[in-house]
Amino acid sequence: MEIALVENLPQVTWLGVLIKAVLILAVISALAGFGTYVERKVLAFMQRRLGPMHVGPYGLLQIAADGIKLFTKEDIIPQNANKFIFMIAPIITAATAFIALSSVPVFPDFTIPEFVPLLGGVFVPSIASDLNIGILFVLGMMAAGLYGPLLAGMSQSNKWGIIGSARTAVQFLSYEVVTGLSILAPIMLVGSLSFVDFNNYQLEEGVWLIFYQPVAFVLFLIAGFAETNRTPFDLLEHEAEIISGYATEYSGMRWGMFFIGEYANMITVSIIAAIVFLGGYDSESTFGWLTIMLKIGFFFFLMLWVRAAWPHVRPDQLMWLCWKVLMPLAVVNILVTALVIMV
Amino acid sequence: MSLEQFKNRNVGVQSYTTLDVGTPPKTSMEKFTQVVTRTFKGELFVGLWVVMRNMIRSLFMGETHTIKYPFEKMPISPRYRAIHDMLRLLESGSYRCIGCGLCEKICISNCISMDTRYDEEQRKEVSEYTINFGRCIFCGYCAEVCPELAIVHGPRYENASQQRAGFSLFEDMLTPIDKLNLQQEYDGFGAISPNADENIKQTPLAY
Amino acid sequence: MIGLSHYLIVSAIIFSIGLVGVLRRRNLLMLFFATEVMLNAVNIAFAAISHYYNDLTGQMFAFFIIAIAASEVAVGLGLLILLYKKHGSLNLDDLASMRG
Amino acid sequence: MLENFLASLMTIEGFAFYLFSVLTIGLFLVTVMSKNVLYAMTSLAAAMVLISGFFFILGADFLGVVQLIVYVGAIMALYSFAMMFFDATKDIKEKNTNPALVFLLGGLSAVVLVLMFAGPIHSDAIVALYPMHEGVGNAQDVGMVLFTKYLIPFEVAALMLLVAMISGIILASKKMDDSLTEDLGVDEEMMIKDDK
Amino acid sequence: MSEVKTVDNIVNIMIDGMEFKAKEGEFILNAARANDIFIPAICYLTRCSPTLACRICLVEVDGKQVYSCNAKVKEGMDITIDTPTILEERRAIMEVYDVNHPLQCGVCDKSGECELQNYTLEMGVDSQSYMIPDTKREVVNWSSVLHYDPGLCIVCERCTTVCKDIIGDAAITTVKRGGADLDKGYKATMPKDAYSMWNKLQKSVIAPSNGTAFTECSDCGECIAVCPVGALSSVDFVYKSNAWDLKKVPAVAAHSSDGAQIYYEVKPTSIEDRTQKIYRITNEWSYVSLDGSARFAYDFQNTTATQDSKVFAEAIEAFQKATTIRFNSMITNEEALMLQTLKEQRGVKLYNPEVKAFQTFLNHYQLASGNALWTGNTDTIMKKSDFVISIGSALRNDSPAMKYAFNNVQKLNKGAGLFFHPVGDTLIPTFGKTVMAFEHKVGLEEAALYLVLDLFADKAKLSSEVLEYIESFKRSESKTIKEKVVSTVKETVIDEETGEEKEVSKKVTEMVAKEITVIRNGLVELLGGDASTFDDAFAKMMKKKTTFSMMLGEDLYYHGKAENIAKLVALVEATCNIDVVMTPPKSNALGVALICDLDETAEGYTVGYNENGDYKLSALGTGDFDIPAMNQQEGTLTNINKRVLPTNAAVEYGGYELNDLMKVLVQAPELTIDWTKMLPRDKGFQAVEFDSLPNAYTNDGVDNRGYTLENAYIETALPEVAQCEQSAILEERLRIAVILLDSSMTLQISHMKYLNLLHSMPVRQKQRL
Repeated sequence: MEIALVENLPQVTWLGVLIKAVLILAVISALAGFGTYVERKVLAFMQRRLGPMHVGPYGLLQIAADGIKLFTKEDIIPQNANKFIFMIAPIITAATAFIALSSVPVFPDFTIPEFVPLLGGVFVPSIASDLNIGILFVLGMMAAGLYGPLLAGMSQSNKWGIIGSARTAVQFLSYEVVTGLSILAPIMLVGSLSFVDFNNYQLEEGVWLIFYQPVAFVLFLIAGFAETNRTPFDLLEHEAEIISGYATEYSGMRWGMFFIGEYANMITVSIIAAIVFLGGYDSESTFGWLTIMLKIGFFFFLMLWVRAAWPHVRPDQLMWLCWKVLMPLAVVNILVTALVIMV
Repeated sequence: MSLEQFKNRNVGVQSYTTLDVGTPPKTSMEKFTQVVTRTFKGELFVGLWVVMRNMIRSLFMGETHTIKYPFEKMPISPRYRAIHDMLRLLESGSYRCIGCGLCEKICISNCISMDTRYDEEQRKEVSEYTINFGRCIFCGYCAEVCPELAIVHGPRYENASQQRAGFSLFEDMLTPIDKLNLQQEYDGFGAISPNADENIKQTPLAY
Repeated sequence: MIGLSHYLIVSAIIFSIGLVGVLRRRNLLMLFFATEVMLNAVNIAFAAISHYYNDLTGQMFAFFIIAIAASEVAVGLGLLILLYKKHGSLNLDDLASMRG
Repeated sequence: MLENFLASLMTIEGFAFYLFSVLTIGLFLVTVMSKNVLYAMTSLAAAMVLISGFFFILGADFLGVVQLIVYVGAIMALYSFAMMFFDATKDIKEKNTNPALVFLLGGLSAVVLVLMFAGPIHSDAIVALYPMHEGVGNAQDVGMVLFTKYLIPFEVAALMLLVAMISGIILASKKMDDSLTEDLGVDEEMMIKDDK
Repeated sequence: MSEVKTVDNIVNIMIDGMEFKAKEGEFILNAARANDIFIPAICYLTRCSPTLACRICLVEVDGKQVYSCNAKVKEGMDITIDTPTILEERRAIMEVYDVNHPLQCGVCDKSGECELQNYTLEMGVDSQSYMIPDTKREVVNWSSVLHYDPGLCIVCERCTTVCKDIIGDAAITTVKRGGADLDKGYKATMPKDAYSMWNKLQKSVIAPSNGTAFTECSDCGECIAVCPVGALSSVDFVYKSNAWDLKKVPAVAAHSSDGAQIYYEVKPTSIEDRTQKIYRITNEWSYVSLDGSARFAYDFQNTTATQDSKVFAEAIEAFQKATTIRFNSMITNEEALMLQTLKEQRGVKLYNPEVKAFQTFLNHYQLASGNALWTGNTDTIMKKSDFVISIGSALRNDSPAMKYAFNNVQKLNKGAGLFFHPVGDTLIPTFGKTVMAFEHKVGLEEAALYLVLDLFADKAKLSSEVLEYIESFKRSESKTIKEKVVSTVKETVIDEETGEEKEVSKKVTEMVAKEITVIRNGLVELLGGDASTFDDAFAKMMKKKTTFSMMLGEDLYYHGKAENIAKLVALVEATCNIDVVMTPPKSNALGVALICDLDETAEGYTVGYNENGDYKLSALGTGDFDIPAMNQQEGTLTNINKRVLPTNAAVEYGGYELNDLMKVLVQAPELTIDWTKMLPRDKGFQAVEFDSLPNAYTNDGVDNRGYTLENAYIETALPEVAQCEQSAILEERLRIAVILLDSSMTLQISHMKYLNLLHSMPVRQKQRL
C-alpha cells in the first residue's frame, strides 16, 4: 500500500514544501487570531450577548486591534524570573504547535495552476513533511509542546506559575497516554501511521472510522480537550484557582504566542479527529476541501460550545478520570479491536 | 408583591425549595457508576443544548440582552441625581442663578465655588461658577437649597473627562440659549414643593 | 558524505561530556542529567551503527536503553525526593553521612 | 579534509548532521556546566529533541518518535516535575576540587571509548543479525523484530518498567502527606543531632 | 491722676430678677450689655447719643415702660426686659420694618450678618399684618467708597449718628422721601410705638447733608460699618462676597499710630486664583472707629516676593557691609528689636530721623516730668474728659482718632475744646459751641503751652520766673464800653462796688460810651485770637468742667525748641489738672522710639529698610530684596494708648523675612514672633509670648488687646523752662519737611494713606493747604 502511494505521487519539490509551510504558518496564525474572534462571538451568543461589535463590521477587525495591542504592549519580565527561559517558553509553545502541523495534511495535494506566474505548475503536497509515522510525530511534537507552559511556569518565580506548570506536567503526561492508546485502535485497523493512509482507508471502505471505533473517538476527543488545555480541562490557567497559571506574568506578544499555540493545537486536534475518525478530505476535489473544512470547523466549534456549557473539573477528578476511567477503557478498546482483527 | 406586602411579609417563614442532590459517591465503584450514568443519561448534552438554544435565540431571533451603550442608553429615573444643570429663565434667557452663594455654603464636600460681581444693571451677577465634580458626592443639597431653582440635578451621568478642568465648566452645565425651549422644568430634586405656593403666602420670611 | 565515524565521534564527544559531568557534578539531580547525556550518546552510536550496517539490533538496544532510562528515572526520582525530604539538600557532599 | 567537510555541508544530510552535532554538543555542555538546574534541564530536553533529529537522519523514524515521546515527553517531564519539589530558580553551589583532573579523565576515557568502538567496526567483523528490509517502513520493521526476536527482552523491559513505576510511586508517595515547608522532621533531627 | 478723679459710683439694679452692679449714670442698655444681658436694640450705638429711632429696646422699669437706651440706671431699679405687651410691641416694630423691605437676602451683601434678619427671626415674625404702597428709591453712590441702597434702608439713623457724634463730619442726615401716607386705620389697631416709628420710617431716607448728591466727608466708612442692613456698603465690596465666606483675621490698622482694631476679611481671590485676598476691613464698631486709611487702604501687600537664594546671599552681603541701616516707623516692634540687635552685635548705625525727633522729645519729657511716657489715653478722653486741648496737630489729617475723641468729647460729654494749629480748620469749630480754634503763626506752640499754663495752672506751684513771664504778656488797655451788660459783667469781675455802678449804668446806658481799663492777655493775641472776647468765651467754656485733657501732635517733636516744649509739657502736667496724650508721629513710632537706640546721622554704606539706601529692602516689591508688608506679617505694634497690640498676617507672603536674614547674621530664634517676649522690659514691655496675647474687647467696651506698657515714674523737681521764641519759625519747619521728603520711601509706604486723606479732604481745606 505504501509503495503504491509513494510511486503514484508527483515529484515533491522543495518549493512545494516551502509553499505549504508558508501556507500553514500564515493560514493557521490567521486562523488562530480569527479563532479568538469566533470564540468570543460564539460564547457571547450562547450567553445572549453580542460579543465584540465596535471594531470593523460586526467587530471583525477586533483581531487586528487585538494584534496591534499585543504587539505594542510592553514586554514585562519579572525581576526574579529566569529571563532566558522566560523568554523562550512561549516560543516553544508556538513552535511545537506549528511543527506538529507540518506532518498533518491540512489541505489535500494540489498543483498550482499554470497561469500563476513564477509558481505555476508547482505541486503542493498535502503534508509538508510526509513522515511514515505521521500520527506518532504529531503526538511527539505535542508532547514536546508541554515544555512551553512547563518552563514558563517554572521560570517566572511566581507560585501560581509553579502550580500551573505542575498541573501542566501532570495533565499532559497523563493524557498523552490516553491519546496514544485511544488512537492505537484505529491505527491497528488501518495498519499505518500516515494520515494519508487513514484518509484513503476510509475512502476505500466507504465508512468513517468513527463507526468502527466510537469509543476510541470519544476517548480521543476527551484527551484532545485535555491536551489542548480547553474547558472543562483548562486547569493550567484556571483563573478562579491560580490566576492565570503559567501565563500569570506574561504580557504582550509573549502571551500572544501562548495563545496562538493553543489555538494551533486546537486546530491540529480538530484536523486529526477529522481525518482519523470522520473520513478526512474524502477526495481530492473541491468538495473534499469543503468537507474537511466543515469537519474541522465542527470540532473547533465543539470546543467553544463545550466551554460555554460545561464547568471545570477538579485536578483530582481529572486524574481520576484519566487513570481510572479513560485509560482502562482505552486498553479494553484496544484488546477488543485486536480480538476482532484476529478473528 | 406590592411594597406593602413586602414590608409586612413574615420573615420568619422561609419559602425556599430544597432540591434533593443525593449523596455524593464514596467508593470508586459508585463514582464510576456515576460517570457512566451521567455519560449515557446525556446530562452533559442537556447543558450543551441549553447554551445552543440560547445561541439560536440570540442569533436568529435577536433576543440579546446587550445594550449598545454609547449609542443606546437605558432610561433613567426622573429623580436621578447626576451632573448639575444650570437653568435659565424661560422668558428672558438670563441666568436664574442670582449668586446668593447658598449652594456654596451648604455644599458638604466643599466643591462649589463662585465669583460674583456688581453688573451694569446694578444686579448681582455670577461671573464664574464651578463645581469640582472630582469631589462632588451628588448629595443634592445645592439643588435643595437653591432659592431660584437655578441649579438642579440633570440626567447626564457620563462625566468622564481627559482633564479635571473639563469637569466643571459653568457653560457646560448651563442650558444653551438656543435650546431654551427644550429646557425641562424639572420636578425632581430641588424642585418647589407642591404646597410651596401656600407656604410662600403664609410665611414670606420662612420661605 | 557523512560516515559512521562522524557519528561515532559525535557520540564519543557527547559521552565524554556526560562523563565529565558525572565526575564533576556534586548535585544529585545534575548527576542524573549527566547520566542521561551518556545514555543518549550511546543511543546515537547504536542508531548510527544500525543504520550503516543495515542492522536493526542497534535500534533494538536503543529502545531498551530508553526503557531502562525510563525506569531509572521513576526509581531515581523517587529516591531523590525522599533524600531531599530527609536532608533538605541534594548535594553529594552533604549526604556523606556514612563517612566517619 | 576541509574540502570533504565543505562538500558534505552542501548536502542536506550533511548540513543537518553538522548542525545537530554542534547544537547537541553545545546544549549538553550547557547541561553539564550550568549552575542553574532550570538551564540544565531545558538544554538537556532541547538536546534530546535534536538527538531525535539524528535518528530521523539515520532512518530510524520510530526510534526518533519514541525518543520524542518517551524521552522528551515523559522522562524529561518527570525530571522537571521532580524539580518542582526543589527551588529551580536558585543557583546550585558545588565545590569542585580539581576541575583539570576531571577534564583529563573525561577526555582520556573518551579516547579509550572511541578506540574501543572503532576497533571492532574497522575490523569488518560485523555481520547484520537482523537486516532491514528495503521498502518496508521502519516502524513495521522494528515491530517485526521487536515482537519476534526480542519478545522476551521486551517483556522483561515491560516488567522492569512496571516494577520501576510501582517502586517510584511507593518511594515518592510514602510521606506525601507531610508538607515540605511545615515538616519539622528535618529540623527536629538537626536539633537532636545538635543536642548530642 | 484722672483715675482718682473719675471713680464711678456703683449702683445695684435688678434685671429680670437677678441682681447686677452698674455704674451710676449709665444707660440701662449699656449696663445690661456690660453684664452680658441681651436687650434688643437696632438704632443705639454705644459711644453715641441715643436716637430713639427703632424703639425695640423698650423695657419695663418699676412698672413703667422706658427706652433702655435712653434711661439711666438708678439705685434699686427693677428692670424687666420681656413683658407680653413689650413683646407684642417689638414684634409689631419688626413687622413694620419688614413691610416692603426687599426679600433679596439671597444677593444682599449683609445676608448672614444682617441685624434685620436676626431680629426678624428673634422676634418670631412669621406673618405680615401691615401693608403700604412702596416708593421707588434709586441706588446711589455718595462718594468713591460709599454705596447707598435706600431700598434696603430702615432709617435707623445709626450712620448719621456715628457721623455726627464720633466722626464729627455730620456729612449725612435724614431727609424726606415722600412716601405714601399710612392708613389712618392702623393708628387705632397697632401698637403706639410701632405706628410712630413706621410713620417716621415711611417718610425719611438718608442723604448727604450738604444737599448735593455727594457727601463731603473724610470717607472713613464708619457709616458702612454701623449699618445694620445692606443699605450702606463699600463700592468695592458690593456683590463681591457673602459675609459667611470671609475669614476674619484680627489685626491692627497699619497706617496710623492709633493702632485701631481691625479685621482683615479674606477669602480666595477667584476660582482660578486661590490665594487669599483681602475683601474688606471690618472693626468692632461699637468700641473703635476707623479712619479712611485703615478701612480702605488695605491693599498694600507685597505680592511679587519669592525665595531666591541668590538674592538672599546678596542681602546677607549687604548687611555685612552696612554701616548704617535706615528705616522708618512702619515696622513691628519685633523688627525694630531685630534692627537694634544688629546695632548691638554688629555696630551698625540706625538712622530714622522722624522717630529720632520723637525719641529726643520723649527723653526730654521724661527728664523733666519723671514719667517715662505720657499719662493719658484716648479712651479716657472719650469716656470721661469734658475739656480737650489740642496743640501741634492738624487733627483731621495727623490723627483721625484724636479728632474723633475731640469731637466725641464735645458731643457726648457736653465738653469744650481749645484747638491750636497754624493751619486753620473750618470743621473743628463746628464740633460744638464751646470749641475755640486758634490759627497761630508757625512755631508758636510754646506760646500755646504758656497760655495753657496761664489758664489752668495752679499758680502756687509755678516758679516766680514763669509767673512773671506769663504776667509780662498781660497789659492794661482802655476800652470803650458800648454795651451795658458787658460793662456790668466786667465790673463784677474786677471791682467790689459794681452793684451800685451797675444800677447807675443801667440808667445811663444810652447816653455815654465810657472808657474803662481792662487787662488783655497778650498770649491770646500772639496766638491769633481775639483777646477782647476771649475771657468771656473761656468762662463760658469752663462751666461745669471737671476733667481736662490735652492732645499733643507731631509738630512739637520737630519743633526747633522741642526740648523746651517737652519741659513745658511736663510743667503743664505737674501744675495743671490735665491729662496729656502725645500722638506718635507714624504707625509704630512709639515702639521704635522705645526699642531702638537711634543715631543722629547716616554714614557709609546704607541699607534701606523700606527706605532709600545703597541696598534697598522693600515691602513694595521695588527694592533689591523683598520683605513682607504689614498685612503679611505677625508681630506687635505700640500705639498711642501705650498698648502693645498683636497683629496677624492676612495674606500669604512668599519671600524671606527679616528674621531669615537675622538667623544668618546673628543668633536669632526660629520665628519672628519669638522676638516678642524679648522686647526690652526696662522700657515697659512684658515678656509675653505672642500667641498668648489677648486680642479682643470686653462687652462693656474695655480694650483688652495686648498689654499696656508700664509707665515708670520717678519723682523729679519742676523743670526749668525757657521763654518762648515769638518770631515765626517757618525755616525750622521747612527743614523738617525736607528731611521727611528725603525719605521718599516713607511717602511711598504711606502713599495710600495720604492719597486717601487728600482725596477725602473737603475742597476748601485743600485750597488752604
